Amino acid sequence: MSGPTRTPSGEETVPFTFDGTTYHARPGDTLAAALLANGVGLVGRSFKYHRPRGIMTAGIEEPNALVTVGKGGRAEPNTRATDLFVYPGMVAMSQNRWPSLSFDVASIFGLAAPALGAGFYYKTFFGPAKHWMRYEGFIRRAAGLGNAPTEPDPDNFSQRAGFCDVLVVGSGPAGLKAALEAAEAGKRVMLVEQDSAPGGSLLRDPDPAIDPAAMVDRIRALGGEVLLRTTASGYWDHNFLTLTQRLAEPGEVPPHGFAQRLWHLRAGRVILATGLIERPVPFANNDHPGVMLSQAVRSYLRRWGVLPGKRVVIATNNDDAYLTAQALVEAGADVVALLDARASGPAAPAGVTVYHDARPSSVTGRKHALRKVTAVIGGSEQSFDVDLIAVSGGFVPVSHLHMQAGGKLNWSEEAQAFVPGETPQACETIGAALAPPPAPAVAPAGKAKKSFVDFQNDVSLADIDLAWQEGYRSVEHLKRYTTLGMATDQGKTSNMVALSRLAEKQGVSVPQAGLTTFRPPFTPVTMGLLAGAGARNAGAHVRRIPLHALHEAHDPIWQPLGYWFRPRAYPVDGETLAEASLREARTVRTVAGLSDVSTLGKFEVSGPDAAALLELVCATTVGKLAVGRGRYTFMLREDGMVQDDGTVWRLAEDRYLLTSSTGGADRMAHFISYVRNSLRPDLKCSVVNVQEHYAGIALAGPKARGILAALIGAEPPRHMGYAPGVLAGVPVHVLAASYSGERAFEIHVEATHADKVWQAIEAATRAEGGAPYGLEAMELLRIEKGHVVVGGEVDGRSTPHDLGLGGMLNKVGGFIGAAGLTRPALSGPNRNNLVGLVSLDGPIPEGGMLIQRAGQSPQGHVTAAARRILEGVPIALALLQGGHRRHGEELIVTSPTRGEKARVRVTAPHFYDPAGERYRD
Amino acid sequence: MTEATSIIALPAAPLHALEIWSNPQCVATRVHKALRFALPPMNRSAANASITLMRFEPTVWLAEGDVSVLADTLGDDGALTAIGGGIVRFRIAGPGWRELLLEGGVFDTSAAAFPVGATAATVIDHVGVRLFAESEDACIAYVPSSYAQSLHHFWDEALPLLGA
Amino acid sequence: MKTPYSAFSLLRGALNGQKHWEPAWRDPEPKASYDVIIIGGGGHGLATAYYLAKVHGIRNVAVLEKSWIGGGNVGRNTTLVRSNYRLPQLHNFFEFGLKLWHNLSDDLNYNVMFSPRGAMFLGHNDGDMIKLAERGDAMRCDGIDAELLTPKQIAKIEPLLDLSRNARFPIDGALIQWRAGTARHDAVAWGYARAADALGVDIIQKCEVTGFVKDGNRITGVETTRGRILAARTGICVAGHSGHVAGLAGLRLPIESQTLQALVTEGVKPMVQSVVMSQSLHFYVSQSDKGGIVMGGDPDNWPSYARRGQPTIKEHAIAQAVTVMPALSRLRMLRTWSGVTDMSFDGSPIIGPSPIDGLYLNAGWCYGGFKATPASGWTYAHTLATGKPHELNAPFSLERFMTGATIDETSVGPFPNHR
Amino acid sequence: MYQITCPHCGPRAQTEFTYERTTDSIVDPAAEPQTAMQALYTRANPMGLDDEIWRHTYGCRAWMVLTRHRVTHEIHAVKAIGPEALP
Repeated sequence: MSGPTRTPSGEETVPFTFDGTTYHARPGDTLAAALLANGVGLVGRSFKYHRPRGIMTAGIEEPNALVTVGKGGRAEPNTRATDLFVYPGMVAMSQNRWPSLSFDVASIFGLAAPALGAGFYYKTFFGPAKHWMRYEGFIRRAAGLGNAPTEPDPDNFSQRAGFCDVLVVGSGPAGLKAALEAAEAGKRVMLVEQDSAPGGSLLRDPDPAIDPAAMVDRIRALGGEVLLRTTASGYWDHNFLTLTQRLAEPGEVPPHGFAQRLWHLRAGRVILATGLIERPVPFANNDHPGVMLSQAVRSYLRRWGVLPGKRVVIATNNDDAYLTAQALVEAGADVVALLDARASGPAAPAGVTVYHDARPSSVTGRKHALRKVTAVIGGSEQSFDVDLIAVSGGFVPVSHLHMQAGGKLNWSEEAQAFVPGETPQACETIGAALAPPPAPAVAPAGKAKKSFVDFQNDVSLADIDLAWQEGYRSVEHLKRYTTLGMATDQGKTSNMVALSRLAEKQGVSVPQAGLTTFRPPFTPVTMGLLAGAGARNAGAHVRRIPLHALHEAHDPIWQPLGYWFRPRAYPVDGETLAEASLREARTVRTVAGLSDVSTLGKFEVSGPDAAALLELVCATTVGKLAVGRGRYTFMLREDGMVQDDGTVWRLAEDRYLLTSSTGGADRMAHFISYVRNSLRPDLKCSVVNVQEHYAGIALAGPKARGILAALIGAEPPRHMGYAPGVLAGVPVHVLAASYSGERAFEIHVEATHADKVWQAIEAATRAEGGAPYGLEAMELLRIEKGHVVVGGEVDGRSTPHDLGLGGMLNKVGGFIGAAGLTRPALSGPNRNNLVGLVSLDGPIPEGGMLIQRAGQSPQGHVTAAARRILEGVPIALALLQGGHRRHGEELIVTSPTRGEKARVRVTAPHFYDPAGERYRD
Repeated sequence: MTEATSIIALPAAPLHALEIWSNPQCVATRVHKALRFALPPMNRSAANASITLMRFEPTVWLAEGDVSVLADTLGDDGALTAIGGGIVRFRIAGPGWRELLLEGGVFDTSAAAFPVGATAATVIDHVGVRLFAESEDACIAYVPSSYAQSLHHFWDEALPLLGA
Repeated sequence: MKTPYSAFSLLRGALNGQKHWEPAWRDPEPKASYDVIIIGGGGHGLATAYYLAKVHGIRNVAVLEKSWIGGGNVGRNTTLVRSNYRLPQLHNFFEFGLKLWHNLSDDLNYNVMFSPRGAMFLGHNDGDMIKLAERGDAMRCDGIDAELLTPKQIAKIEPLLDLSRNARFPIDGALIQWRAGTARHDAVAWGYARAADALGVDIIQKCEVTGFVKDGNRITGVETTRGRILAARTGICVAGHSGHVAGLAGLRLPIESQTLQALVTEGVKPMVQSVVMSQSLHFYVSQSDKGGIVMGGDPDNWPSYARRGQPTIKEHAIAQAVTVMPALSRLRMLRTWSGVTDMSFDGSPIIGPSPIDGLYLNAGWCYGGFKATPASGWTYAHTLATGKPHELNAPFSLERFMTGATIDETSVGPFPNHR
Repeated sequence: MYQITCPHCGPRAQTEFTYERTTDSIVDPAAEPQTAMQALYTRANPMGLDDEIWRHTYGCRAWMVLTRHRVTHEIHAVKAIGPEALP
């Protein structure tokens, strides 16, 4: 093809580039239309053999004309030129070719095709796996299509909930009518159309009686929503659909920063007016540029005014292609022949010679342009010189969404097509998809080897035959063995052609041969769109603590902890993390420190039955607590393993405060709610999650008591006591709990006033020589003290006994997990028990394995390692098989991944003040 | 859109969870007498000059305002627990609030499904929020404090999309 | 004797139009009885049959498949093969399998495209890194390869990961198992089927088991849609549907079925070299030889036998993957699929005798069954041949749930949906 | 994504709900250990209807029993559980 194929010219105002050459398009052109108008027929290369490919269709089913569009982080590989509307400055590049589209070195794969049939790779490349990887490297580089961008995506993607009474998919004549009727009946209507203009088949075959634009206006005036460039891509349970809406074209800079929108839509009823896709015709070299679907030819002619060829052969098995002949004749093209596979057909347009019982058997070309069609007419061959062949092998109803909805298909023998039947959901199909035109089965005439079925993946009739020969006979085996239908067009043009061949091989009808499942998405969906706003945060917002800004002023090292960010240490004078945390821990041991513990799980439990609920939830006794007292507690899963720990406080006669770990707070909230609502709905009690209501500040150290006494103007409670107070004019709860091993308090204050309280405590603490401490110092302190931590020693596989907490269990039982604990394996002698380790040489690698001698399987592992805070001796906590009875034993901690080792002695897990004298009065 | 939609964080307010665990009918009668309005049904609100009650849960009402008069009416059948420290209130005002709340959401905010005076607890961009349709022109969102800044940012980014 | 697969034979085919290949497996009628019946023609079932014939010389074996072979989870996974587990019972089992994987193509004379390209767990903070070191140390002490990587080393392998410090989930390092990788999943089923068939195993497709033949507390065969078939020993091997089939024999298992979704993008030129997983997030990504990015996440968190997942679950996994590897943003999700997974109540499989004589169980693989295929087949074949578990599957007994000897790698406890 | 008709809130998106367990796996804290472990560790896991406890976790936080089909995902019935509440 050469020279302008579009008349009149002069309206080409939209500049774009393809492979570096600048062209001009008309507004409303697809890239495919614009390329054809500019005489560009070669657009891409196939996946396997790198065969030259042109434009075969005018829609989303296009297998061949794929380009990369856009620049930088906006570049979208594998974009169909037929589903891409040209915008000013658009940059499109062909793919899968080197060094250029017209001269692609890898097209030599085509020469080796006889050895590279379906599944060839299963039969060769043996030897060690390393060898395969070398071949694989070649295959990987030759495969793939476009390149992924390497820069971050600059755009946002919107995700939005949608609701309607009636969703209509497709704005062809049937869809427009249905949507308008529903809108007129007062329904909440949504009409979606994947194209940039409403009308569907009317864009190709206009009907003067139907004005799509006017109908859209009318629907909108009635309150209906009409979304163009919007594809219903997934149909899920309970009439939930995902729609993808383009707010900008691929690669285009979007107006509001959002490139696309994903609709999460719940529809009362769904009407599918999705129309038909034309079926190609298998013959030798049917993948050549210049082989085009008949309706696509009509689209280019009538919608875009582009004449895709001047000397044309039409090959068909149905009446629809006669309309194409008519359109071509009207446009001044020379329709050299109309090959009708049937014995008879309708009247042909004047001047067009119709051949009946005629099928194309091969085409040939030169320099990627079509030259000749050879056909079998009756019993003899005849050739035609052409630059285009328009083919129609019948029509396939677009039943993808119907199938996704769980719908059944009925077989139409006269149309050789599956037609949507019943669905289990509130969904129906209307319009052309229900009535594909009659189109009889036609036996292919050309050589099977070069008669392509799946164009992009280069699957030919011969590949299907080979799969059959080798026993891959179920349609799923066929698909997987040949890769048929696995390309980016998802088999939209290949599926029925392949099924027909399979049925022919099996000697059965097509429905007996089977059908593969259609699953979402209908057309491929951008990953960034599916990620939505979560693409920047993994779908997990950072949770900020109430005093975030106040800490920020200290420029701390922040620590992500689950979703939370907490200060890890407050370095001064260029300290490292280790130096700062050691200084902070020493300050706590010798003076006092304050720390933010706001993220602790906190639950207020009130009512006459509050204690009864807590005795179910907690594995320790709770009921006997006096008002104003608290105790350490832990909670078990139903299998007997410790799931969390914390403290429980009796604030008043019938009001308790239960704390849990930060990471376990959400889980505990759910667990307590389950126990209360599912097991004991009869209890008179209320459980309220107050985790965020209260900010928590820990004040610890030998001077903590004095500092706090001065701040609240009263004697603070003694160890494990509770008292309300007022600090800096703000009401607070003071809990005398020690995590650090020092005399310590937790001050809980309504989060909105926490800054005043923190500032007062910090000032008073600093005045005494103390300082704030972060999570890392807290970790050093608790390791030395031997307190377990959820996610460390409490690893979901440990019983209370394993952790040395067995003595605290409620002897009466009745708590959640009591039954699970009775199982024999939970009390064996070789369970992993919590122990302490003292180094006999260097630092102990955290996470390292405990062994007696090299080469042995591990007997335990280090859960947390530190140094004695004042003495500097490396210590650790560990879980060790039979550890409770192994105190005094010498072992090796080894970490092969870090090349570290230490000799250690097993001890009790309490290195600091084991009797707890420092926090007692 | 001519009028702009805006998101404003409101000053902290006294908020309590009012839970009734037994004899709900008797408590309802006592509360009605004390407040001179009935406890609102599920996903509705009711108010007088000093207090608004919003029912988000079968046995729990969110009480905004002065709860002193309520404490005595509960007896052994329920309790009040302060929760205001953990919640940031946003007023989303303007003609686009219903549309904005569909962004990242799963809940139908149309006037038919969520009329003025209604309340609903739902999820927006992975965050559990409670909504109160204050008027045709404004909605109050009760957001966990820890997520408030992130969600505010999310809404700000989505504002240009309204009507687009 | 079948024509062996080789490059030479392929080239010969190039001259004769590949006309010399026979069917990869026969399509026999079921016999009245067998020594062993395996219910389920998936990867595990076919591997079991192969090793029964090859290792134990038991060739009078039938594999009964209700549909077409390889259509269950072996054809629906994300093709990952690794042995990098923390707990010794698991890593020893999977390592035995990994060794079989390394020679599987030669052993079966079928290229399963096992590609040991390395599988890495990313760590996003110090806590993650210590857990990764712990996992790696546990593996190394038991002779399994594992290596810690610094962000710089990661950048050389996967330059498209977001390695910036201000990332939402910054990457502090990784634990890589170089001998891990991917394989062509369908080829595994077909390769085992072809090799088992060659040794005399009957692979019977479209044959659904509808009940068991019982003699007291002994199972002596099965009722099928193609008639009664007797056997001295019957092995259930129907991942995803174990609860259902065991239910036909009157057993209640510690299993709930859940849907696990996966997806693949359109093909692009090589961009992901290894297998990337995360310690804190729940996604895994690799690139197929055809260029598609294959990824998955956690199963849908409630029971289902429908091979139909929910979109928001997938979207969440994609959000995690795109956050960590922003270059995925403009690729397009091409295909999605789902499998039904047996979620056991400690996250580990069950392989061994059942409480009913003559009936054996291979179940509960959660979402980790594909990589286990050779080891599962090997040890299950041993169990079916000898009536006793192999030392590697001895810990994975059904009794462990009642005795408390559970093997809880992920510490989730008895409810898989509580993760 | 399912639409679950919450007994308190009406039809809502599944995203707001979490699955907890089947009703036959409720472990009675007062049960004998053997009975408790049977409940905890065995399931019918039917390819059909089962009674499941769900919670409207990100909505009204209430608990309910869904009778749901494990293959079709059809929800046949929803029943509220928990303390007595006002209508």
